[in-house]
Amino acid sequence: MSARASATLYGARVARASWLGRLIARATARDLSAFVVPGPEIARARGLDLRAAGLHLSPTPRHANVLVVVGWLPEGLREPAAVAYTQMPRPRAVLALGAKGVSPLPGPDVFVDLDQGALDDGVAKLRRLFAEGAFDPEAESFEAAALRSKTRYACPMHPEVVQDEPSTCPQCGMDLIPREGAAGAGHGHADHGHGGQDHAHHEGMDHDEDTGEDTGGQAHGWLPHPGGAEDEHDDAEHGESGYVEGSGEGHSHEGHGREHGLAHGDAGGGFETREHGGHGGMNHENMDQGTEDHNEEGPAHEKHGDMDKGGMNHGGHESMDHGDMGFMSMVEMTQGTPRSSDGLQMEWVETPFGPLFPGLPGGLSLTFTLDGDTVAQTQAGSAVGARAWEGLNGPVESFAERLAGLDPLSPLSYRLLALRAVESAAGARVDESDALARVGALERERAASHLNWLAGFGYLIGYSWLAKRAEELQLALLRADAEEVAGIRTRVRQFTRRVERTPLLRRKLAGVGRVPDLDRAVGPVARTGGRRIDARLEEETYLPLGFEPVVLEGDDAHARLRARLAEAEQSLGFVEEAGGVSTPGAAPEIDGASGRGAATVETPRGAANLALTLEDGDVTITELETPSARHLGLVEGVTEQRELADALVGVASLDLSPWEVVR
Amino acid sequence: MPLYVALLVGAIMFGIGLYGALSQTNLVMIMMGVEVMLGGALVNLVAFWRFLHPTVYPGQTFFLIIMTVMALDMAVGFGVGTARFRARGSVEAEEAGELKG
Amino acid sequence: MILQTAFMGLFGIAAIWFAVVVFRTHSMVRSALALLFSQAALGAMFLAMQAEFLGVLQIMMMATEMAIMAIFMVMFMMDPGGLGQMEMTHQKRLSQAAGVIGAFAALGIAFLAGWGNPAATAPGPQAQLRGLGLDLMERSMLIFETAGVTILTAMVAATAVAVATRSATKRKEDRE
Amino acid sequence: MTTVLIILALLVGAYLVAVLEGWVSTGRFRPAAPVLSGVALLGRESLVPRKPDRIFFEVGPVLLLVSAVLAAAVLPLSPGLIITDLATGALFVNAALAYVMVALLMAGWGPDGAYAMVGGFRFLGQLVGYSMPIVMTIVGVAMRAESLVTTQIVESQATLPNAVYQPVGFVVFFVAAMSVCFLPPFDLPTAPGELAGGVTAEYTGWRLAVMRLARAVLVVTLAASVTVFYLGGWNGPVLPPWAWTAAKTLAVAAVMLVAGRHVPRLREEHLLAWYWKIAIPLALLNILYVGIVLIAGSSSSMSM
Repeated sequence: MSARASATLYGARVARASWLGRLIARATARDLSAFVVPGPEIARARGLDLRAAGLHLSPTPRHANVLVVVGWLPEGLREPAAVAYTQMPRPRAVLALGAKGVSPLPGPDVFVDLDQGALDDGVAKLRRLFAEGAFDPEAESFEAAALRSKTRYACPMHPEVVQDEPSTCPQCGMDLIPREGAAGAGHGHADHGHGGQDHAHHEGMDHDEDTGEDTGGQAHGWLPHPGGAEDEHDDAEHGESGYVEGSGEGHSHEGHGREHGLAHGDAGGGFETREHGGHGGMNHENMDQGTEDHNEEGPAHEKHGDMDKGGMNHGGHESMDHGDMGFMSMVEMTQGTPRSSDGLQMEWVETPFGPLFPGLPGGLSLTFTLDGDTVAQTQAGSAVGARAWEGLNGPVESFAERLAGLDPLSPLSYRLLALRAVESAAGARVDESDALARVGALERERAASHLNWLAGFGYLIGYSWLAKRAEELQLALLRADAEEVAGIRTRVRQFTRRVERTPLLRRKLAGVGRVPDLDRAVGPVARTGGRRIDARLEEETYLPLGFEPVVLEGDDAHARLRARLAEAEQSLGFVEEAGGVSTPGAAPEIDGASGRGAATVETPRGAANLALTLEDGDVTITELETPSARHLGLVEGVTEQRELADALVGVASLDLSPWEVVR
Repeated sequence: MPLYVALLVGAIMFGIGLYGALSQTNLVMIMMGVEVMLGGALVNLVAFWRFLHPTVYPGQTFFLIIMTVMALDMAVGFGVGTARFRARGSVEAEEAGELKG
Repeated sequence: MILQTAFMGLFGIAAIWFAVVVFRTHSMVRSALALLFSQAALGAMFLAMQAEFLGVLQIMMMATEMAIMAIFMVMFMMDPGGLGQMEMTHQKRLSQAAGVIGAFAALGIAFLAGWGNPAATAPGPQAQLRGLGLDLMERSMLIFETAGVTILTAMVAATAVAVATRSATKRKEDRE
Repeated sequence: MTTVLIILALLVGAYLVAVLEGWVSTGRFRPAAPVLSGVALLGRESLVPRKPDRIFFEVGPVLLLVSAVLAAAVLPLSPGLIITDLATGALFVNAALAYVMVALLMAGWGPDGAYAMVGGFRFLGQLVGYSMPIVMTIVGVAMRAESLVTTQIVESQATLPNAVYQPVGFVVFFVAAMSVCFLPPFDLPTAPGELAGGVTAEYTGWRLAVMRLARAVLVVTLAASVTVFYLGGWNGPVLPPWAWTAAKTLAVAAVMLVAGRHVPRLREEHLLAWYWKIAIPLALLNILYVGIVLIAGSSSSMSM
C-alpha cells in the first residue's frame, strides 16, 4: 500500500486544484503538525526528534494534519488511532515509522524506518505529497468498518428493546426511536474491560464542507476507546439500566440546541451522562414526557404511571410517585447519588483521558468521572499491554528479544531481566566485566527514562522550558557514547539545580499525588515515600560502586520529580564508572539446559520480577511482576476526589508504562 | 418620544421579568426573572435622568445603587441556594415547603 | 433625536427579545447568556441615551454577573445540557397574567403621567463623570457608603451560609 | 482612516506576536510561519462537532476577536491616533475584556466536549480571580491622571511612567493582564497537556484560524493596555510617538510570552487564593498609596 504509484495523498481534501489551491497546498506542506501515536514519549524513547525533523507536535488530532505512527501499533491502539485519523481535518496524512500494518488505519502515505535520518526523509516526502496532492477532486473518503456507526432502533421505555428495523416495541407498542451505535458491536465493553466507558467526549464531527464523506463514519471519539456504542452499559455497578433515549421526538429542533443531558442516554451524545444511585430510569421518563403535555392534558398522567413502573423495575425507588407533581424533583434526583467531597453535587460526566491523551503516556486509558472539575471516580487500564504473558513464551534464543519488545519505554531493563532469569535457570554465570557493562546500559536507560518522563511531565504541567530541556538531554544521552556521558552528567546537574530553583514548582506539585497505599509501591514511588526499597541493593555489582538509593520524604509529585532528577544524575555517574554503554548481547550459550530460574531487575519504574522454567530450550514464564502493574492499582487512590489537573499530575508522577501491564 | 421608547422597553422588561420570576420553579431562574425586572427599572431610571433631569446626578447615583442591589441579590440568592442545595439537593421552589412561615 | 430614538428602539427590541429567550430556551447556559445579552443590550441603550459611564458599567458588570449565574445554573441543575424537554414552570397562567398586568400598569403610568418637556441635551460624558463623582463624594456619600458596606456584609454572610462548616457536614453524615 | 490604521497596526502586532510565540516555543525564528500556518488552516476542513450548540460554537471565536479589537479601540497609538477617545476609556477596556470570558465560555460550551467545557469554566474561575485586581489597579492609574480618558492617562505619565510611580499596581496589572489573555502560566482554559487544547480543542480549519488570530490580537491589546496604563504610552525621546507605543507594546508582549515558559502552570485554587489574598489587598494598598502621594504632592504645592 505504501508503494502508491502517483504522488497522491490518501487523505486529500476534495477540491479542485486551482491556483489558490496550489498556493494553500504549498503552505500546508510547510506547516505540518503531527499527532503522535502511541505518544511522543515512544518517539523519544526510540531516539527520534520529531521537532528537529520539522514537525510541530499538536495536542489534539483536530489541530494536526499528520498522524505519526511510531513503531508497531498494538491491537488496542489501532482503533483509537483510526479514530484520531478520522478526526483530523483534511488534507491529512499518515506517516508510519518502522512498521506498516495498522489495519483500520489507511495504508501509510509515507513509510520510513525508525531512525532520525529516515524520519527527515519521510518528512520531506510528506511535504512533497502535500504540496502536490493536498487537494484532489477525486479523493476517497476514509471509512473503517469498525467505526461505521449504524442506526438502530430502541424503545424509549424499555431500553432492552433494540432492533435493527424501525417498528414498534413489543412490550408497550410505542414507536421505536432511532439512535446510533457502532457496527462493530462485537468489540463490546467486556472486551475492553472498560465498564461503562464510552466515547463520551470527542464525538465525531460532521464534515460540513465539501466532502461526501459519510458522517456516520466519524461518530467516534479519538481519545476514548471506540468500543460498542450501545448505552446499556455498566448496569450492575451503577444501577443505571434505566437508560432511555431522551432525544426522542420533540427533541430535534436545532433552536433548542443541546440534545443531550440527563434525559439523554444516547451514546452518540457528547457527554456521557450517567445516573448514579438506584433510580435512573424514572426521572428520565418524567422529564421526557413532562414537557408539553403536563399542564394541558390528562393522559400524560397515565403515561407517567406506566413509566413509574418502568423506572421502579430498574431502580426500586418505591416512594417515587411524582407523576402528578408536574415537575422533576431535584430532591429525589439527588437523593441517592454519591456525595461529592464538598457536598455540592454536580452532574457526573465520564470523560476519557487516553489512550491517546497528550499529557499521559500513550496507551494508558484513563477514564475520569468528573464531578465538576473534581474526579469522582477513576478507571485505569492499559490499551497496549500484552494480552497475557504466555505470548512471550517460546524458544530461549529469542526470549530476551521478545521480552525487550514488551516495553518500548524501557526495553533494556526487560532484556536484562530475561537474560538474568535464563542464566539463573541454566545456572550460567556472567563474568565481572560483562556484569559491569550491563550495569552501565541499565543505568543509562534509567537516566534516559527519567528524562523522558520529565519531558512528558513538563508538558503536562505546562512548564515548557523543563519539557524542552529534558527532551534535549534525553535525546543527547541516547546518542552519546561513553565519553560524552560525563558532559551530559554535568548538564543534568545544572538542569537539576535550575529546576530546584524554579518558582512555583514546589507550590504546584507539593502534596499532589500522595499514594494512600505505599506498601504496594515500588521503585522511585516507594523511595520518595521514605522507603529504602531498591533491588539494586542486593546486587553484587553495585556494591563496589557504593550504591545508595535516593530516598526522599514527601510522597508527592514534587518529591518524585526531585528523586528522578537525582537518580538520573546518580545513574549517569554509574555509567561513567562502568565505562561503557554497550547493550547486553544475546543470551549466553545454553545448550538444552533445563531448570527454574528467577531474576529481579530494578527497572526505571521499580523492581520487575521474572520467574520462568526452561525446558529443552523453551521458556515458560511462570511469573512476571512489573512495577506498572502494581502502580496501576494506585491510580484510583491518587486521583479520586482530586481536582482534575492534580489528578493528572498525580497519575503522571507515578510514571506508569502501560506497555508492561496485562490488559 | 425617546423617553416613551425607553419607558416602553422598561415596562415590557418588567413584565417579562415578573412572569419569569413567578413562573419558574428553579431558584436560579427566579433570580433571572428578578434581574430582568431590575433591568427594566434601570432603563426607566436612565431615561428619567436623561430626558427629565440631565443635570441632576443623584439619578445616576440611584442607578449605581440598583446595580449594587442586583449584585447583592445574586450574592444572597446564591448563598442561600448553595446552602439549600447542600442540605436538600435541590433549589426548586416547589420543594422549599419548609421555608413557609 | 430620531437617530437616538432609532438606536434606543433597536437595542430595546434586542433586550426584550433576549429577555424572552431567557425563559423560552431549554438550555441553562443559554438562559444565562441570553440574560447577559439582554442586559448588555440595555447597556447599549444607555449609551444611546448618552449615559456613557452607566452604559459601560452595565455592559461590564453584567458579563461577570451572568457568567457566574451560568456556573450556578449548571451546578444546581446538575445538567450541562439543559434539561431538554423538562417542564420547569408552575402557575403559568397566573404568572402570565401578572406579567401582562405588571407591564400594562407600568405602561399606563408611563404614558398617562405628564412627564413635562424632555430635555434636548445632556451634559457631555466628561461633565457627567465629574458630576457623578462629586455627587457620590458629597451629597450621596452616606447612601453609597451604606450600599457598599451592605453588599460587603451580604457577601460575607452569603459566603458564610454557603460554605459548609466542618461540623455541619459531619452532622449530616452522621444523620445519614 | 484612523480606524483602518489602528486595525492594521493590530494585525501587524498580532503577526509579530505570532512570530515571537513561534520563536520562543520552537527556538527558531521563522518570520513566515504565521502566514503559512494561517493559509494552511484556511485550506483545511473546518469540522463541526456532532452535537454542537451551534450558535455558541460559531459565535465564540468571533466574539473573542471582537472583544479584543473593541478593547484596542480606546487605546491610543500616538496623540490623535485612536479609534475613539471615550470619556470612560479605562473602564471600557475592562468592559470589552469581560467578554473575553463570555467568548471562551461559549467556545467551551458550544462544541459539546468535556475538555472544552472544563476549559471554559476554568476560565470563568480565572476571571473571578483577575477581574477585581485589574479594575482596582486601573483605579490607581485613573487617580493619578484624574481622568478615565486613555489619552489623558498617557499624558499624565509624561514625566514619570506609572510603572515607576506605582510599581505595585504595575506588577498586579501585568500579572492580571497575562491571565486575561490566558498565556502560560495562566493557560488553564487551553492547557495542552491537561485538556488537550481545552476550549480550542474542537476548532479546526478557518475557525481555528480565527481563534488563533483572536488570541494574538488579545495579547497585543493587553500588551498595549499595559503600555498605555503603566509604561507611558507614546512618551519617549527621539523616536516618533507611534514607534514608542509599538516598541513598548512588543516588548511587553515578548516578556509575557517568555515569562510563561519558565514557570509551571498555576493551579486553579492557587490562582484564586493568590488573587484574592494577595493581589486584591495589594491593589487596594496601591490605591491608598497613590491617594497619599497625590495629596502630599498637591499640599506641598509642588507643581507636579
